[in-house]
Parts: sequence; C-alpha cells; structure tokens
Amino acid sequence: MWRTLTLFFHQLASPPHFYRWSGLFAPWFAAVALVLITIGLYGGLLLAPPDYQQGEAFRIIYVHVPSAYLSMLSYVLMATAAAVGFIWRIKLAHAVAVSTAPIGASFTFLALVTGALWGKPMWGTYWQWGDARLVSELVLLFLFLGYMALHAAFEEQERGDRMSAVLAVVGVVNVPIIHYSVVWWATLHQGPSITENAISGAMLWPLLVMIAGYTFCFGWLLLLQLRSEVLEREAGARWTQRVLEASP
Amino acid sequence: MEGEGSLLSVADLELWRGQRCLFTELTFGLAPGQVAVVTGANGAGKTSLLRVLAGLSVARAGDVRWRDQPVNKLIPPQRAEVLYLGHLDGLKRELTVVENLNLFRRLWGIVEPVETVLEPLGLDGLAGRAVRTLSAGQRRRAALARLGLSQADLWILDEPFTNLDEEGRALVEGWLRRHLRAGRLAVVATHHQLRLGGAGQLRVEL
Amino acid sequence: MLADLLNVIRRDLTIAFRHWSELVNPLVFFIIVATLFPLALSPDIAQLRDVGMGVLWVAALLSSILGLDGLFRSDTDDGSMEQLVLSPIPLSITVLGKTIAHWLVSGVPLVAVSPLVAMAFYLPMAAWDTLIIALLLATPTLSMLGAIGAALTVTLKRGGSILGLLILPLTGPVLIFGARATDLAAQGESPAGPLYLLAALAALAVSLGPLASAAALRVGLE
Amino acid sequence: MSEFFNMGGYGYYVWSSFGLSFLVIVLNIWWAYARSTRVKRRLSGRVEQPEPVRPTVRQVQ
Repeated sequence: MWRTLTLFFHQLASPPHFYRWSGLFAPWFAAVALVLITIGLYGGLLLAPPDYQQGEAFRIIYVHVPSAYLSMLSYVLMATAAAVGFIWRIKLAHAVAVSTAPIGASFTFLALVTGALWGKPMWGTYWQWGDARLVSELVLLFLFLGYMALHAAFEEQERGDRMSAVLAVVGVVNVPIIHYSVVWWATLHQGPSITENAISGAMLWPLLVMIAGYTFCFGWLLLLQLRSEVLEREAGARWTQRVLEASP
Repeated sequence: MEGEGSLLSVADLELWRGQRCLFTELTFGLAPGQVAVVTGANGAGKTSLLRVLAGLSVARAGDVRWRDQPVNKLIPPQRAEVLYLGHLDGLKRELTVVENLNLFRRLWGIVEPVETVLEPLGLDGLAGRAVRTLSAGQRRRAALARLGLSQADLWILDEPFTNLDEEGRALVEGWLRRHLRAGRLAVVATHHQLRLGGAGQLRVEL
Repeated sequence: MLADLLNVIRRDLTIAFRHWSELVNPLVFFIIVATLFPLALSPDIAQLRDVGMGVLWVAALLSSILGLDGLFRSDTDDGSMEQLVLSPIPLSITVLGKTIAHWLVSGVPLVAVSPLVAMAFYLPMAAWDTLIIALLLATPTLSMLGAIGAALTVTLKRGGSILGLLILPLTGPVLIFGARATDLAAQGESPAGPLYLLAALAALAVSLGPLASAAALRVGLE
Repeated sequence: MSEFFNMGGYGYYVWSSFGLSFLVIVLNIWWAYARSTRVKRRLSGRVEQPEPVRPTVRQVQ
C-alpha cells in the first residue's frame, strides 16, 4: 500500500510529467487570477463603503491581508516541500521549495510595506514595534532571506537543496514560537495595534475574492518559476532537449 | 554475479556527480572471505562508491545492503560491523597517538589494548606525541593502526597505501589476509596489486 | 547512552583545553561588545542603566552564536566527523555532547563574568541572581541554535557571516524572555513567568536541536 | 472622480499601497518570463550526456 503510494507520487513528480501538465494549467491560473483580482479591486475600491473609524484608509486591507496571508502560506509550502524532498528524495519537491522562496519573500515584503503604509495614518508613524504582526512579518522576511542565502551558498545543488531543507524545517518549527513570544512582548508594551473590527458583507466579500485571486496569481508565478527550475535541473536529459526543440 | 550467501550486496547502483553520470548498473555481491578490489581512473568515482558502500552518502539509484539492511539505515549495533577508512586520517591533531586510538576503541567498544598494534607499526616510540608533530607517513600508520584493533566484519578502505612505505604496506596486507582468513570481508580501492595469497578477489573496474 | 554522551563531552573538553586561546575568544568578544556601548552612548548613569540590560543580552546572544562557527569544522576537515557518523553512537548524541562541551567552556564563563558587565552598567544588585539564572537557562538554547547554524554551514569556506543571517532571527524569543525576566527582577517583581518560558525553550532546543544539527551534518558529508 | 483618487485625504497611502503591490507582482511576472527565455536559450543545443559507464566485475583467484 505504502509502496504503491510512493510509486504514484514519484510518477506524478517525475519532471517530464510535471512539465507537460504545468504547461496546460499555467494559463488557466493566470486567467482566473486576473478575473478574480479585477472583481476584487472593483468591489474593494468602488462598492465597499468607507470604514466608520478608519475612513477610506481601510481599503489598504485589500492588498495587505492577501499579501500577509500568502507570505505565511508560502513559508509553510516551502517548508513542507523541503521536508518531502529531504525525506523521500524527490527532486521536484526541492524545486518547489527553491522556487517558492523568492515569491514568498516578495509577498512578505509587500505585507510589510503595505502594513507600514496603513499604519502611518493610523499611528502617525510607519513603523510600530508594538504591532506583533508587523514584527512577525519582518522575522519571516529574514527567514526567507536566510533560506535563499544558504541555498545560493552551495555549489553542489543537491547539497544546497538538502541543507536548506533542514533550515526551512527548523524555521517552520520556530515561526509559531517567535510569533507568540512577539505577541506576548507587544501586549506588555501596550503597543497600539490596528484592530480589525468585524467587517460586514459589503466590505468582506471583496477581501475574500482578492485573497483567492492572489492565491491563483501565486500559483501561476510558482508554476512559471518551477518550469524554468526543472528545465535547469534536468539539462542534458533527453526529454529536456525534446522540449527545447519543440518550443524554442 | 550475486551469489547466495553474500553479506554485502550491491544492485543496479548508479552514481552521479552533479549533472554527470559516473557509472550505472553496478551489481555485485561479496561473500565471507572475499575482497572486492575497486580500480579505475582518477575521477571515475572510486571514493564516491566507497562512501556509498559505507553509508555516508546515498546513490541516485540502486540498492546497497549489508546483511539485508540498507547500509545507510543500519542501527547502531550493526554499524559496529562496518569500518570505513577514507583519505582523511580522522585523527585529532591536538591529541596523542594513544589518546586518538583510545577514542576509537571507546567509540567501537574494542577491548584489545592499543599497545598490541603500536609495536609492529613502529609507533611505540611516538605513542605519547601529539599527532600534530608527526610526519605524513607516521600519521597514516597511526590511522591504519585501527585495522589492527578492529573487530569489524567489513572493512572499506580508500587507498590505504598512500604515504606508506613497503614495510608498512606489507603489515597492512598481513592484517588484511588475517581478516579475510577469519571469514570477514573487505572492499579496497587501490591501484596497487594486492598480495593476498589465496583469498578470493572480485575486481571492480570503473 | 549516557556513557556515550559523557565520552563525547570528555573528548571535546580534552581537545578544547589543548588550545586555550580559542576558548577565551567568545568571552572577550562579549566583554568588548558590552564595553563599547557606553562609548557610543554617554557616561550618564541613568541612561546606561536604562539600556544596560538590553545591551548585556544582545552581547551575550551575539557572542554565544558567533562563537559556535567552528564547532564542527575541525572534525569535518580532519575526517573525525566521518568516523563519528559511522560509529555505533547515534549522531544526535554526539552532536549533543559536542554542543554541551562547547557550552561548558564558553557559555558558563560568560555567565560567570556577566555580573561584571552588569556592574559596568550600574544595574541594581538585586537583579544579579535572576540575571545569572536567566543566562544559565538561555545560553543552552543559544548554543543549540548556534550548533544548527554551524552544522548547516560546515562545508562552506566562509560560514561565519551567513551563520548570523540564518540563526539570529530565530533567537528573538530567548531575547524577549531573558530581558523581560531581568527587567522584572530589577523592578523588584517576581521573574518566575519568563524564567519558566526560558526553561521551556531550553528543553525544546536541547531535545530537538541535535536532531536538526545531525541531519545537516550528514548532508555535509554526503 | 477626483474624490475617488483623493480617498478622503488618505489617497497617498492607499494608492502607494496598491501601486507598490501592482509593481511587485508585475516584476515577479516579468522576472519569471525573463528567466524562462534565458534558461531556454542557454540550454538549447546542449550536447546530450555521453553514454554512461558500465563497470566490469570479474572474479580472480
């Protein structure tokens, strides 16, 4: 049973197989992302009423929350893929982890910057140490950068993959500890945090649509990066040459 | 090739270095009393093969088993049955020869005292000296002294005769003969002709 | 298992005591970083007292993480690590032993001189015992984290600079709870809460850290 | 219309958030495509792997 399952995974994760189906799916991801983000932007910028406390500034959540959500999703995805690659020695899983990191880092960066831009009108300053979420995002950005730096430091790809996989797993164990200790610390210092009041339907649905749109956009970017990554890793294999001849 | 009663069995092994395939479809089995002599040009993958056999690294494809267990998953008591000596001496420069060998004995649970091997190796006068102060040849002898103490069933030796003079080489070959006569196994990478008397040799040419 | 652990600790302590000079480096680093701060700030007693605890914690953290850079390097370079990995002793026990030995020769002296630094920053004497307990609970966690970094960078020529980037972001909780405990003690309140949390972090680090370090060391040898 | 762009006085913060998000996502897309063409150009016409070596194993007495 276990054997057939691992066999199935190996089949699915075989690079030529992946290259074929990812080529079919990628345009659909892009199309769905475009439609959803357009609807979300229309709803968020035009249809949603201004917040009674934060006025029009609250509209920043339509780009901030999806970025923050994706930053965490991509770290978990990266660590899971790295762990799978480490344990079962699946090459595609390492490629997923490595390709996720820069995309995840850019969404983390966006979450930080949009958070700061949201904070300025609310707190009067761009950066507020008392806000646990912003501080956690900053640490997350450091973790992404550390992962990428470590992977880049190795000349032998396989060793780089496996070493940075260990780091990703260590990081994912630490992220909740770091987050909760920062929350504890922030409440001690009574930092003014942005509170999201329960938001109502007209404000909520564009946010959910934006989150879904961002996720599809992330999936699309990941597929694009993965295709290049897989080609690079499989340079010299027969199927790679066939692919390159077919679509120069 | 893979006879019944092989303790070490290698099946369809395929080794890669980066994006280059070193060799593929290597299959052999080693029975008690047999030695496998690995030869090949520089860069053919002798060291890589030996490291895979020792369980230090894992091959891209294929299977290496010691007593039907994958070599990289041996549980601790079984690990004591395999001894690997690589290019590096594995001696601490700050410690003396005797301290280094005692560390080895404690690690592997060997009861035989160090003194029994120092004298034939000509190291008895150097026993109290820090390894840092020894010559390359003396260090190699100190590293190979482990063979004289080892109770392991499988020896994996990577170019054991480097830096060794004729006398040292004869001594190590003597230990190897005794080891094989006792029904134990060895894998040796070397470009020297091994003088092992009647022991069954398997030549693996990469 | 315990005998194996003690063997490894004894081995590393013997080696460590054969070259004294490297032992005192992290300690001197700690003292120098701490003494540079008054030069950068001002000799004003009230101001130094305000920042002193934070400075002391950051200096302790930096010196215990960065001092670990070479923990596994000499063993990997001379081939001892191959022998340790292949020996019948589980690698995580070996790693634990080596890290404990390193902590004994670098972490414990650091804790011992910390009152001196505390004095230089005019910290109230009432907080000293808490400071020592907190550092004794925090430094093992830092050593375990540093060991992971040392194992990850063991095959890199210049591991030191990247090690900081990898491990320092993970030390936030230790810093938060450590500084908080000494802060409470300085104000005459009970530091028990953060101390328990520090102890919990130490337990977690000592039990899981060696597994991660061992995994990384194996990759380094592959 | 200008009321919409003014965002009740918060226009600067709102529009720089949306603008930066747009910019970073577009940069990611551009980078992905640039990398893809670069990789394909670099790899096409690469010679295939030579036939791998098959070691010989023989018994000598």
